[in-house]
Amino acid sequence: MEKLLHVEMLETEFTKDKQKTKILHGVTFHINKGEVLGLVGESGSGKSLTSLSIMKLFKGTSGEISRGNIQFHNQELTTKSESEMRKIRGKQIAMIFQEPMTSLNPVMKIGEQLLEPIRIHLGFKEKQAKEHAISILKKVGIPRAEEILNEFPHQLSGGMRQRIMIAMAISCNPELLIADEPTTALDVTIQAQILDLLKQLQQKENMSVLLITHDLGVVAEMCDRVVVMYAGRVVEEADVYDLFESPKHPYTKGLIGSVPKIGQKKDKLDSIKGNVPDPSNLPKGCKFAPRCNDAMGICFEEEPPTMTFENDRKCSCWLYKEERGDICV
Amino acid sequence: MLQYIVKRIFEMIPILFIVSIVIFFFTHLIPGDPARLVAGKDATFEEVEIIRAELGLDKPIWEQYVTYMSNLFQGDLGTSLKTGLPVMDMFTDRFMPSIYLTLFSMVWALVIGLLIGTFSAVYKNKWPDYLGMVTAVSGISLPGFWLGLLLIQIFSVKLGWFPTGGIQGWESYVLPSLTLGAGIMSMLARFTRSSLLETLKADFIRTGRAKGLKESVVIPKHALRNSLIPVVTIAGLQFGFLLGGSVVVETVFSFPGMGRLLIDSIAFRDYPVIQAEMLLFSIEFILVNLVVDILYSYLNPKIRYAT
Amino acid sequence: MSNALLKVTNLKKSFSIPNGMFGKKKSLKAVHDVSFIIPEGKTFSLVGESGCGKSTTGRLISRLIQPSEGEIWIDGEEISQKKEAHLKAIRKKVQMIFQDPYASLNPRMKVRDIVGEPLVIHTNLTKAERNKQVSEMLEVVGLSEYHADRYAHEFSGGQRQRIGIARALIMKPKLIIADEPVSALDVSIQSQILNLLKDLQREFHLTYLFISHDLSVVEHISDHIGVMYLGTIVETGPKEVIFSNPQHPYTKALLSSIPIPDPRLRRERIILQGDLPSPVNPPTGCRFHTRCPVATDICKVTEPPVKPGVTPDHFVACHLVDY
Amino acid sequence: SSKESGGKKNGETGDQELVIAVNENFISMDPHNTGDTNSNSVQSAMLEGLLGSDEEGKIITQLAEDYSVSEDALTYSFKLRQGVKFHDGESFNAEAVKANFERIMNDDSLRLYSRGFSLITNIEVVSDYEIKVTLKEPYAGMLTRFVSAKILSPKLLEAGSEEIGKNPVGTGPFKFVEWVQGDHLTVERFDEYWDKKDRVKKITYKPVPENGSRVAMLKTGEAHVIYPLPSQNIKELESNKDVAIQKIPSTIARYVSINTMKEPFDDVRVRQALNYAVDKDAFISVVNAGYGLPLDSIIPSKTLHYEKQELYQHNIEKAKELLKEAGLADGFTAEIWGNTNSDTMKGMQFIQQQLEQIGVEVEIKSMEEGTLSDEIYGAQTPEDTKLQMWYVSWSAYPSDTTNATKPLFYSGSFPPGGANTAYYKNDQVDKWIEEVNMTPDESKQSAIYSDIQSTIYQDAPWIFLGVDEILAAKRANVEGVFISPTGGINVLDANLK
Amino acid sequence: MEVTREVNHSVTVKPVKKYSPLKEFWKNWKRQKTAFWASFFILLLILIAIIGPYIAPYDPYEPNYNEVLQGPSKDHLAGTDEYGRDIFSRLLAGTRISLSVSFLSVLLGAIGGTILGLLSGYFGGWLDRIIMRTSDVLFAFPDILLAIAIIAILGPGLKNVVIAVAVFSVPSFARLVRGATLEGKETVFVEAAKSIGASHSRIMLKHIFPETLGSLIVFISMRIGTAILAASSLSFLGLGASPETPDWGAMLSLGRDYLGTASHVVMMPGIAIFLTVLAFNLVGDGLRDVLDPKTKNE
Ligand SMILES: Nc1ncnc2c1ncn2[C@@H]1O[C@H](COP(=O)(O)OP(=O)(O)OP(=O)(O)O)[C@@H](O)[C@H]1O
Ligand SMILES: Nc1ncnc2c1ncn2[C@@H]1O[C@H](COP(=O)(O)OP(=O)(O)OP(=O)(O)O)[C@@H](O)[C@H]1O
Ligand SMILES: [Mg+2]
Ligand SMILES: [Mg+2]
Repeated sequence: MEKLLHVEMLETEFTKDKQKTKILHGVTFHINKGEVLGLVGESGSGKSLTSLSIMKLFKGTSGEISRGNIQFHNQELTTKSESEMRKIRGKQIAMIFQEPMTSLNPVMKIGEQLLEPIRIHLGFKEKQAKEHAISILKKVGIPRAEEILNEFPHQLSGGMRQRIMIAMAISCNPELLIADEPTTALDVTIQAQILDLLKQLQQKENMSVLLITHDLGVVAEMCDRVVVMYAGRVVEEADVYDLFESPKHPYTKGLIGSVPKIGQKKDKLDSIKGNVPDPSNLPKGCKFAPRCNDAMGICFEEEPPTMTFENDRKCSCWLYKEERGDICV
Repeated sequence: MLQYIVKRIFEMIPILFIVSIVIFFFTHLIPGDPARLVAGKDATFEEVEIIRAELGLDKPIWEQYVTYMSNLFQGDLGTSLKTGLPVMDMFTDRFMPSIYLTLFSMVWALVIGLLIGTFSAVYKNKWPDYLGMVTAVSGISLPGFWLGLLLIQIFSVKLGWFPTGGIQGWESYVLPSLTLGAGIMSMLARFTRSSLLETLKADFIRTGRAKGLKESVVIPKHALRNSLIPVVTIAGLQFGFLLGGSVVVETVFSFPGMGRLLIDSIAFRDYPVIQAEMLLFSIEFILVNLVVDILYSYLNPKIRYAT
Repeated sequence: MSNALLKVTNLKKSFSIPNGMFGKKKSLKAVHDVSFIIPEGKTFSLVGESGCGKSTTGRLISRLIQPSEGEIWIDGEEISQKKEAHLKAIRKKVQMIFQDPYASLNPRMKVRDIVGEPLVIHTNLTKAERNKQVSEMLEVVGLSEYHADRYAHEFSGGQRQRIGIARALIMKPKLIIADEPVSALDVSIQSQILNLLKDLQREFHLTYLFISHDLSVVEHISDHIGVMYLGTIVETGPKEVIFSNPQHPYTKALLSSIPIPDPRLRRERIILQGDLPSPVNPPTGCRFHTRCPVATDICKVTEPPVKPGVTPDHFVACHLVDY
Repeated sequence: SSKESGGKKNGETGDQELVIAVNENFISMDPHNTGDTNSNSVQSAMLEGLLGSDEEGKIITQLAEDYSVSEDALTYSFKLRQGVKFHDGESFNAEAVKANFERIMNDDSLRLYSRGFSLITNIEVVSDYEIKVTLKEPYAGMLTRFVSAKILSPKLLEAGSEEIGKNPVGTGPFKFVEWVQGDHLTVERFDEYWDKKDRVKKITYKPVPENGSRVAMLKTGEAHVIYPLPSQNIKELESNKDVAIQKIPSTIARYVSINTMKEPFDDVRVRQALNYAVDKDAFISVVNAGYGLPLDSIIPSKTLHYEKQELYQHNIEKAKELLKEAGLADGFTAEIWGNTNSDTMKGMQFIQQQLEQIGVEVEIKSMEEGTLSDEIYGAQTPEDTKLQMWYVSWSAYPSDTTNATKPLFYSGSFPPGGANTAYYKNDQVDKWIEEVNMTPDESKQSAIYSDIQSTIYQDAPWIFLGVDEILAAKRANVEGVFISPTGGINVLDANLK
Repeated sequence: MEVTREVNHSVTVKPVKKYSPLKEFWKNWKRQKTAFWASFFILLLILIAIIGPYIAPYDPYEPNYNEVLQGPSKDHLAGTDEYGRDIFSRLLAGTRISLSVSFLSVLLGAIGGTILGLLSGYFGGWLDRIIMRTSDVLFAFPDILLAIAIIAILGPGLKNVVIAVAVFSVPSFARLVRGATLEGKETVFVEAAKSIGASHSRIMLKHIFPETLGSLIVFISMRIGTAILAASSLSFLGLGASPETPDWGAMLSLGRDYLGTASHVVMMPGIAIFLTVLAFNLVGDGLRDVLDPKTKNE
């Protein structure tokens, strides 16, 4: 399978008071052409930051990539200038965000906002751009497309807004769509609509999707492969079936066990003890060790390396040191 | 929209009615006897009483109020006790210069304030920001009359660029509006900066950048308009400050405006002028806020389209 | 049903909301004819989508707001129209846990004062006595005395929610209204809190009104469930019935919308078309008819009556259901 | 020094326009109802009375060619100037004069009514150019009133008071052009004026209340004449060869009136002590920047019948001794009132500093003018008043000694009936004042006023401070503009070179 | 937005280190460089206000007619005024007056405004309408005019300047506090307090008032600058302190006649006012950044 995006040993840090805090530590994963990759993890594990790093959207923050490579189509993104990145953003890699409410400019008409990327990236003139916009709106299932162009975001419901966001993202036929929690703010029935739409579009256009979520249900529903993050690190990567069937990392196991499942008559849910650690104050050794029920001596001393298993599975946990598997890094 | 404006204007009537009552009694509460002041220092008791009767000040206050109100409803603002001229006549020459002064001050303050605020926000914590904010903080920290006197010394006496006062042409407005607008300019610069900084953190700015827009599009097109909403509100409220601040500026620049007239009238207990002018100020203030609300709704589509 | 701790009948609430800058006020029917019963020691859950009136129902019952119509019986006492001054006794019996563990704790107060505040209001205990009780209660919810002198924002979300629970429990209430107590938490923490709530219910014989939009959480914790749509309860019954034999088309759709965390169970779903209508202009007839996949003509004009369902304590409001 | 660049730019109005900047707004153009000096100044450019006054304030003829007063001081006869035209083309004659005087007699709300004109019993038009006015009782100030009673065009009189106040029409060397409220008032040369001379084409009067701005205008050439000139700027302007400074002793007396009915001021020794305690020269140099004269009588030296008294020389020892005699060796505390004018504030501070040296602690209460006048004239009887000391000034026409004495020292002039705020009551003085006002003979008047002055000065109802020197400045090319002792600006022969 | 905030909080749990609001404030305060130094300047001013009259090299009231209007020199750091009084000494002595006038008036205004704002925001309804409409009317009169009118009624003098400035501050404070109260009233923790049966007064004082405190402090510090300026404007118009008082505004306004001839008489008090107002504004800015949760962690 063709690799569309390859993120390797990515490290991103923020500076505050002249002090640097590294948030992402050697994040490595890839996305194949036409595939939906899920990125899961608890709040603060660095999911959004990973996506922003890919787009290099650091303006207004102190964030910067300090190490690592991001290969997109064999172009190296980390060394690209801001103006070169602008040509990629919205054209080859598009993005949608969690809050459809705040991600649209409240004082601009939908049309104006939607036409912007079409004009810049496709170079369409007024009329042509508008026609294109309308066809895209139809594609994302928006009725009354022409009227909607003249409306303002607050006149639309959350679901409609998210459709607009999707329309904006796919308007220039991107090869990669990054969707950062696209349905978290939506109701279940609307979430179902949006997920359904995303799936359809992805299949029709053969788009690759990086789907960021903390909802394991969504992952199971949508993704081909899954990357699990914890404390700025990738702790496990697997095919979606493998992951749910036989999660390897205790963290993944904990996550899956914590979710109440319908029909499962369980008086007590599994749970992960403790809390997510502070990125500026991480424990030594495996970052998950203090919360891990299976932690061993070594876990508190040394960070586990990433190990590769059959079926392209990867996991970083000392439990599998003995198992067959190549240690990379 | 038109309907709304008409409604708002109708709503002004009861407010103005209350305001007129307040003003009337407030004015008469000020100690000091206009009859005595009109008569002059060397007047005898009888003279003062004659003048008091002449001015209708010997009647009970409620009767004076009824007269005042009934005249008011007929559009008659009364006659100045001090000059014997109709209040209207005293306003005609002063009103427009005052309005121009306020408007000029507002306009330059808005333009410069927005510019400084925007640059400060965009170059946050870099030298344009520091420069802009130093200017802005200085602007609100300078006593207005002091600034005015300095400007006269520098630009009129030393350089001879602008007249020291009066109203001869547009040049006459330069120094007074500079003085009057300085505070507001600063205020607006600061508000624009913080509002813009807030907006720049918004998700839709990130969306814009993710679309591949340039900063030169993101800032003016996406950010600034959103930031203007609070700025406009502040600007409207500051109008009151302009009306009041003009008193001091008019004094410094011997500018024949409404503020100076009010001070003089208070000094002279010229009731009809004080009342008419306070009323006028209230009307102006209310109208300005109406304009602000309309502008606000223009800037903020949520309000415009609320159904 | 015997021993009903809470009985709500025909509860209604409308808000008047400003209509933009250029218009008159409008009325928003947030809760429209809601009735249910919670037996002592049981958990009743309200589920439904955002804006359907769950929180409003909770706030009405706790009398943070006053109902427009209807009755609320708590522990044999009708409180729907009581004046604020006469509510103090009820406020001891009914406590709330809020969705947002960050916002519901006063950032300027220490944990000790937050948890002890009900004691200050309702009792004449000395400071030492209060502190003792606070410490005990902190232990109960899995925190310790050692946390008492800190400010709320020094805690993680899960810990804060525990503080909120401690505050709710300190007056030994009978009814706890928990408004989305776990929605803001990460899954790993969510399960901690759900487990805690269950334990506490057993230990203190608590009755819960549990509000949530997450059906899987609801299934885990409740005995009875009420499904709300646009201000009304469309289906109510024991959890087993609702989950295994739902009758109302909305319940069915809702159930089918939940993404199931198991890739092998990917299935055809009922995807409801359109958006939630606005409660300012609710549809006529059955409020669900605009999105209902099986709606008929009658649904557009007549409001469906509440009908008995598959078991004695199961009710459905749908024209198309008949038992 | 002044920058010529400014002068050029702002002097663009041309050499034919004279700009005069004064410190206050003009109030009204109705000459029969004007109390303020600035309005008077402007009016005198356009309007003339039967009589006028010269640079010194002496009465001269203007529209009258000649006049006489009868023995009994009741009848005034005027012979009028012929061939005089009003600005609107009407001719000036006895009927016009009569119409003007009748207007004043018949309207009791006009200021001039109660100042003499209410006493008129008969106006007789003897011929077209002769007129006789008869009073019901003698009034020594009447001649001065004929100066004030400017003659307006009969046509204007018909138009009514409102029109008179806005749009005066007289016989003066300049005619009214426009009055932009608060900004300026412009007059233009009247080419048919009876006294033909070279005059400037236009004069613009501007009220400029701020001292600094007025000076700046003079320096830049925006104004040709400024009055008053702030004393602190004199030094700076003296070295400027484009500017000429005028200093004129005025009729403005500055004093502190002492409530002679309040303890401890009811003791003449205390009042004298206060007078000895104050250094008049220092007063003039500090408060008036050195421009002024000590007030060495109860009236300024320019006033008719003035007679110099022996000054209360600055003498702390004597002052202390007097206090001791009065049983106040340790001093006392008192309040001084004054308005919020910055010169007044300065003066009060000075008094405070001076009296401190003899142990009198003075608390300054500066009150806004209206409030102050309420406090002072609100008291209906001498017992009511809270007034102790009042820092104030008084000004009367040089020819009007009555007005410089009667309102201030006559016991019938206690507030609210007059300005005798010292509550000074001396039966002998009262009699003299009554008598002198019945006497038409100037030399007899002089004799009585001599007694009045010495008695009152001895009684020290005031702290006698100083007489202002009027300070004005003009650009060097201005001619024929002078300031009278009352502060009026005379532009009769104004010209620019 | 919501999510990032959660992240920030949930990860800052350091159960070992004990949190102290003061320490945290100090830590953040030190980071506000300009405001930090400005606050030192204000402390210095306060110190001068306390000891100023004792350290003044000359008697601020004592005239010396031999040294009138001298420019700044070794003997007279800021020169002398028209009475030969040492301007530096007068400035030192005036610090107390100018600061206390502005502090007092702002404090009075703040107290009045806070009470009205709290009541108005919390209870709403007719009370709110009355309070807000009244303050609208007050708003409609420009500050200075209002002050002039008040002083016209009460008479000039520092005490009345305090009252006048306080009165015209009331509506702004009332609005500010009302706004914060409306916001505070909607917070969940206030709802929580209500649900446990807390009384109105308890909710207002314990829960809502502390919420308004941050913006109140910021506004007070900004307002002090305004008050100093307003007081000096009133002096300028002849309505302020009695003339011998070394009040900065009075010095400035009485000295303005010397701008062209002995400019230090005006410049010195002008600079003092400018620096003081500047310092208060800078401190206000800094406080806003430190106290406002939105900008606090930047
Ligand atoms: N602008 C920033 N400045 C400093 N730290 C930041 C910034 N943005 C994010 N971080 C930190 O980076 C870490 C990862 O944040 P990120 O937003 O990637 O988490 P996430 O996995 O997307 O969480 P969530 O599920 O809550 O969205 C967090 O600890 C956060 O505090
Ligand atoms: N105080 C109020 N004033 C006006 N409208 C209100 C008020 N409180 C709630 N509403 C409206 O009532 C409706 C029901 O709100 P409610 O908060 O009860 O919904 P909910 O089911 O709890 O939703 P969510 O899942 O978003 O919490 C919503 O449309 C809401 O906007
Ligand atoms: Mg995220
Ligand atoms: Mg809710």
